[in-house]
Amino acid sequence: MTMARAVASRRSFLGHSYNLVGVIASLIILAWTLIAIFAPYIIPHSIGDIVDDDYFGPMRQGLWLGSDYLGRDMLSRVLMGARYTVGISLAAVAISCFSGVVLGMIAAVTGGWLDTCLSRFLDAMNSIPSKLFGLVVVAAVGSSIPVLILTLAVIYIPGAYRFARALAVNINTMDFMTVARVRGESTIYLIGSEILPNIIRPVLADFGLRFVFIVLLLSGLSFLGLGLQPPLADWGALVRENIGGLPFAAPAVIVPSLAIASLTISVNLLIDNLPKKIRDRDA
Amino acid sequence: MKSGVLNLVLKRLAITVVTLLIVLFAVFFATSMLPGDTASILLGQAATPEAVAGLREAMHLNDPAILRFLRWLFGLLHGDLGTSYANEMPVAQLIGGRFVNTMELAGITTLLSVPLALTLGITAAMLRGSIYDRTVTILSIGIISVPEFMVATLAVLVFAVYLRWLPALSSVNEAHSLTDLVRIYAMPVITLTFVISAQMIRMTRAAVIETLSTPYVEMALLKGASRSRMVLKHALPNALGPIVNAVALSLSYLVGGVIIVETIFNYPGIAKLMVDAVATRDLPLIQSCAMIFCLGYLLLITAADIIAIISNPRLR
Amino acid sequence: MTDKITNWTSTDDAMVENAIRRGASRRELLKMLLAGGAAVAAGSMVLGRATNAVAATPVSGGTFKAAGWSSSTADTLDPAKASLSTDYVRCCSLYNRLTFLDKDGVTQMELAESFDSKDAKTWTVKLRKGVTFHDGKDLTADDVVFSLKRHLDKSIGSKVAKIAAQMTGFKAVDKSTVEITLADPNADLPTILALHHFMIVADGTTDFSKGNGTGAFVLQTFEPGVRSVVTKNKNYWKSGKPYLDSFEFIAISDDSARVNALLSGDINFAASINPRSMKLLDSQQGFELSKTTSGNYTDLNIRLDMDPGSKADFVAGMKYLVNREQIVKSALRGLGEIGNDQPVSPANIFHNADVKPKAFDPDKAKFHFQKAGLLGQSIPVVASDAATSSIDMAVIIQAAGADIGMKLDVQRVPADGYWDNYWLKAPIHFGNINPRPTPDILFSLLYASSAPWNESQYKSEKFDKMLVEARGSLDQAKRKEIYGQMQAMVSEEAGTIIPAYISNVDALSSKVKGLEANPLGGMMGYAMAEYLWLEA
Amino acid sequence: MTNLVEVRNLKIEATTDAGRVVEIIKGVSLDIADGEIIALIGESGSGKTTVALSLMGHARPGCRITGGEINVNGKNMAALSEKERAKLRGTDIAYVPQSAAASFNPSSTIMEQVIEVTRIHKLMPPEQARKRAVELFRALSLPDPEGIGARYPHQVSGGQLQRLSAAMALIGDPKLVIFDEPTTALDVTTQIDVLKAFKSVMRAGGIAGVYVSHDLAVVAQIADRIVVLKGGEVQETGTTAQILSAAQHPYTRELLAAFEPKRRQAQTEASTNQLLRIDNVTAGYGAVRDDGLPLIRAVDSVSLLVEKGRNLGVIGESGCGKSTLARVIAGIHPAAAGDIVFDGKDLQRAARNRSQDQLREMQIVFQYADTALNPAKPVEDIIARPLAFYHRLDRQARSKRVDELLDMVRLPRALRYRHPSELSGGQKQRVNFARALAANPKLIICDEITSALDTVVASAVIDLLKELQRELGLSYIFISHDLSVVEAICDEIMVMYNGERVEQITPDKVKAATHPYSKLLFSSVPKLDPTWLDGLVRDPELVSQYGHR
Repeated sequence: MTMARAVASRRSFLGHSYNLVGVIASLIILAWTLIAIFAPYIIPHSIGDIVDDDYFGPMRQGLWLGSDYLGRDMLSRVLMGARYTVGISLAAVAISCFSGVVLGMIAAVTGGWLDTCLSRFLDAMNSIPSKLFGLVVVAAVGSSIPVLILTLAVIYIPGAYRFARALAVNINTMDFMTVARVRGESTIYLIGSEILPNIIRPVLADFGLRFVFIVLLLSGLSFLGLGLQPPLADWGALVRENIGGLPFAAPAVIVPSLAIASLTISVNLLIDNLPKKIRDRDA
Repeated sequence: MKSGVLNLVLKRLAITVVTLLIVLFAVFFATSMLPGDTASILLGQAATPEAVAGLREAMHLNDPAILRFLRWLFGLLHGDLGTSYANEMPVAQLIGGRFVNTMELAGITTLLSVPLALTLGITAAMLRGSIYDRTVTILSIGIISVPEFMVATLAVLVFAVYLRWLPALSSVNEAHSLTDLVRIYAMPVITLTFVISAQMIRMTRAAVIETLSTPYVEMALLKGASRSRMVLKHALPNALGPIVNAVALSLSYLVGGVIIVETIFNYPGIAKLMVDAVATRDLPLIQSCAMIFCLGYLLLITAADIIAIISNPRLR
Repeated sequence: MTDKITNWTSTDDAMVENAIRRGASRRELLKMLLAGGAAVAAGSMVLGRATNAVAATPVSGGTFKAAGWSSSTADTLDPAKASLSTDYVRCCSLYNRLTFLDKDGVTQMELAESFDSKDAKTWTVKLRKGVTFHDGKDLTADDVVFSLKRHLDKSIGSKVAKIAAQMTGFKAVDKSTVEITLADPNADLPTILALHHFMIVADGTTDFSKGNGTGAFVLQTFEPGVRSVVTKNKNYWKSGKPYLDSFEFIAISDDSARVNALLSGDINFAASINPRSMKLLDSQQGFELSKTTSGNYTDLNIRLDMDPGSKADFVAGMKYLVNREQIVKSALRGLGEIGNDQPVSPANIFHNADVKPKAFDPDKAKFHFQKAGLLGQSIPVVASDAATSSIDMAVIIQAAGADIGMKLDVQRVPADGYWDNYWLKAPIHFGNINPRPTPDILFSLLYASSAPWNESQYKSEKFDKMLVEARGSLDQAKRKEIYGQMQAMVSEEAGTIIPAYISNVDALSSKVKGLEANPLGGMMGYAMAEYLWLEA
Repeated sequence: MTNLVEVRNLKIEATTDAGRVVEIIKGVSLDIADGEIIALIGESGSGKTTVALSLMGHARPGCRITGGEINVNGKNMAALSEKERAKLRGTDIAYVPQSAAASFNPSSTIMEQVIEVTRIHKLMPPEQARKRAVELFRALSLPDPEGIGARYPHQVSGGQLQRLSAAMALIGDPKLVIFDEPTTALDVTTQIDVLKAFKSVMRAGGIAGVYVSHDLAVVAQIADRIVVLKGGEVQETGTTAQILSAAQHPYTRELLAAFEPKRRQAQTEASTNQLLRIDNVTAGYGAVRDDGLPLIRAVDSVSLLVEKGRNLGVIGESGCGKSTLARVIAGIHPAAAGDIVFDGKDLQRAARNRSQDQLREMQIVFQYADTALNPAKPVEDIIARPLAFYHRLDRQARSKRVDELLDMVRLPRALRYRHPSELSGGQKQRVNFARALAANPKLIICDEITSALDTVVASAVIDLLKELQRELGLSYIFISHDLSVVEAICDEIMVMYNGERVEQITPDKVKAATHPYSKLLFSSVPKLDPTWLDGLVRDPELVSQYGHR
């Protein structure tokens, strides 16, 4: 293999090859994640503090991102917003993907009436519009972080289930599944050791996509007033509460919008540019 | 062959009914969990126990909820959607006009977005890797990543408040001419097109690209077929299944998912009606709206399945 | 705040607020009217050219489009069931009452020609002649008896059933004379009947979807929760009125959508504007704001019979923790006036100006919290969109608490079911009280030991005695003194913190003329459609 | 320019996952005269298909023609623009794909696809094209030449599709047709028909051809000259007779040698112990009828016997039920009726009801190592799993045993860290086999395990199997459609047809088969003799009775 030469736009590392867009996208995601983790230690003001006499104040020294509709420091609110947006969405997507994927794999492996019942039921759940579902739940039990996480998770379980089941059904027809079955392996082994490693990449891509949907749905719920309790606010709620500042292009509304877009676009780009495993190692 | 399709349609219809029942029961239980009932909501701050009891009595809300639900279900068999608790109008009458509005908005959006999305998706797949393809891909990622209320609010500010080209409200009743119609529907339709097209573009592009790598497309290439012939005659008919499925899923959003657009443009559709119904705990109305959303979704999915089957001779 | 609303003073404010938001029905509107006469001073302030234009000559014609803020499928054209501002606006355009209140709060005859009584117990009402319903039927005594009597029928679900209960006998003496008998004497019956719920409908009506009344407009379209269109009643008995050819009333619940619709020219009038939107309205030409301040307030209630309110030091600490200036400035965007923890607003003649609002003093607050032993504990505070601005207020108080180590856990709960489930019930919660015309009503409703809405469970025998004493006295000076003392007691002893009296702002196109204040509420006591005209 | 095709110093590069560029064709040159059929022969990965496709100016995605000339009919395909190439494709040069089933667009009728070339190049009006197609169908001896065009690809059998794809190639009157392993996926009885049809049409039209294959015997029947490729380079070129009789290059010799595998030395001492006996087993698919049997019977009252240390071969064409039989024995597809006795004990019909030891002692190895090995796991995990599962070996013992097993199947120990996708086909099949061995089985059911392998590799695998049997005292049930493979390893051969056992004979008596179907089957296996196909005379009655495809 003496002819080998690297192609400029892709680099390899640890047996995977990366491209520039994917690297930039993952850096943005990493940055927001770090902010989400360390936000309480780096915010200049408490998010409830009213520090500006004006509202929708412009960017200036001390208030780097201006002030919001109550005169609170926007920088602090956006940084803390990352915590809620990223945290809630991540928790919700983790729950929904975990449950959906496990159920999907079980349905595919087991088949029969369990598969039929699960598929029917989750399909029915899927037909309820997500925002209206959120509305009913929040009206019923009030809005809190656990309720939001669970609601968002439940909304996206059917999708994750469908996706994982379709993948798992394909894997299930493979001969190695038959070999494992004839060996006498349990369902847990079949789904955990035989199927999961084969669908993990598309499942992760789906995880990312679903994360984006959840971020958007969370901001949609916030827009409808079903989001977090004040003074906590995720980015969607920040956009919502400051939308009055849009006509003046107030940073209070522009910045959280950009934050949402930067996160969702990065995740999407990362999915499209996931590192590829290099398969042609030299012998 | 024909009886196969017929059988399939019948089977799908049976599944639809079962799914519908599941949803209706789920909605019923969810609604039963809501705090307060129509009587206490209507009385608001003055909801003293005596007042609530009196109104409840007057509104016949004293029967057990499950009984009222079953009664409503039974009425449904006769095509009767029941009577609204909140204002004693027949639910059918309350929903009627709004249903037409929702369908109009959904229909016009479909007419605009589906051809647009399919064209963009297919052309991007044809010119895979080109600047055009990258532009379409980046744009669709961008659009998919922006919350719809941002798109809608910005559109209102720019086109209605500053430029004054379009009305800020979509008052469907004032459409007297085609120009009116275009002006009224322009913004909500564009916003919704933004929301639903991106996913369709991505799915279409992916499906076409996948079929483009099949041996029969290579075979067409080796017959000397042009790029457009390979895509349109060979790849597209076989990618139809996943594409139609993606279209159906996107369109199902237009039935119940447009609450934000309805709110911002004050468009009287059924999503907002259901929100109002939840606010007043108006069970028959909630059930009827939920049924419409569910039916819309199921019909679209079923239609997509049937189209996929008809388009594929192996499944016919 | 803005140029357009600085040219009026607080002395112009009256206690009747124009926004009987969410529905005056809940507030037993009657009680607000009991004082009547002079007690109900001019309630609102109309700004800019709209004020001057009152003198201009009205022009006939045109379509007036207004947007309200409430949208509900429970919208109704049955006056007895009317509960939201949208219902009042619609009913006012379709029906008439026996009496109505003019801009000075004076009771005027509408469908009645006269109200007479010797003992204030039995009343004889003479009806105006030649009045017809939209369907052509003449107005008769039977219609009036029917309209009033139905409030007593439980199955109707009337919002004023309690108030109507004092009317025990109805008799159609002849075609145009009605006799009403009361359980106890009440000289204010004519004012009571000016309440929106006592609109006169045709005898025997069960289906109200036609809106068949005697009013200035005829119903054309009515879609609950969406809109209504009414057109000019050509046979209206008030000559020359209405000026408008048609009037469309739309429900736009989203604040910014309502403002945007006004700015884009889709509507001429947007009721109840969010302070956040005022900056935008300022920047645009051709619009005006109309502001009203009255006794409406959102208060923080600490129940004295429950923890932590049972510790007096906690309540005292909270009163120092509330930064009233900041609440007016930030939460209300300047559209309000600082309150002093008692319900009688400065607009009321009985207001005691000596009861000063507590200054914001975190140190004192901290001292009291420490004394109560609650510093550092997490105290839940329930707020909701149902109580205007309560969430913003809660956030401000919460932030102040955080600075001194007092952890307040703001729980935002849904507006739906708030009054049923949280108000009066949670240990610390927000309430919202609409204006009442006299201290007597406010105190008996909210602070007497037996008060149905005793928000903080304040109990004082002395207070109860004073209340009875003032009610029975005819000596105005003595009443003022007693009410003054009672205000001081409430301010110091009760657990209700009233940081500010809230103003309401409507926005309208400069083309809309004829808008005046009315003590019955905004939009000219919801009856603006009959009086407004559009500049050509 | 005397030759129709002159390829000079052709170089093609491919880009790998890692972005490395590898030269896969390293300067190939070859000539084809008018009307001449040459064969490109070599193992998979030798570049034979790549070279063939380059004659059409086509390189698969990821590949690029980087050097050399490809002169076809006087035009250098390498230098033409894509548009100019498209003009020649279908008219001057046509292509017959390896898998016709995959190369027909499933959503369009056969006729539409056959005459598409005439539409693309506007060669003739559709009506005329249809007539011409029907003529070709007839020339290719397709059944129902008038009606077959109206069908969809899935309604037609594989052998017919292969001939239809030849019609598709021929309709544009090409000067050169490229056959890309067109008969590899077909049964032997069908292969003959297809080969005959191809040969007669090509001969009649005087059309030049390139026949890509790894099967020397097939190539021998149709090609004038043979080009042997390996590693992207031409190893040897010669006339068919030269190559068959006097091959120069060692690789060519290896190919020839692999074609005649050494017979297994017959088991001298006749074993008396029966290992597996099945009696009147019936299994199938579809709804269960009143008598408890399935509607469609894939295996119909089959009985067989396997003795310890001896091998049973099951042979038959695709769809005869031989694979279902394997699955029935393994319990994957529970039988509807009949008994299975293994090692003296009655076996439950379904695998999940059998004991762990019973499962362990009978292992099954599948045809496609690609799907039989979990692509997400490294080789060591795959082989170690039965060790942990059946033998409860600890980590160290497992690791040691994995090395031993790799040694046993003649794989370098370093391969244990690789994933299946990083192995060659033969290596994968050895891992597949090692996993079965890991269980310490008494019986291994081999379901077509050499069918997906090149001749040379397959023969090496067979040798390995024989060796292991000697060392471990195993028994095999060897299921295959390839007589030479079965002959090489089995003590008994059972012929299946249509779900039934038609005959059981020993390998040395193959020539003396009694059942007519066995006769047809055995006589259809191509010989390394260029005259075999032309000289083959088959009983038309037999063909019409059993050659149903």
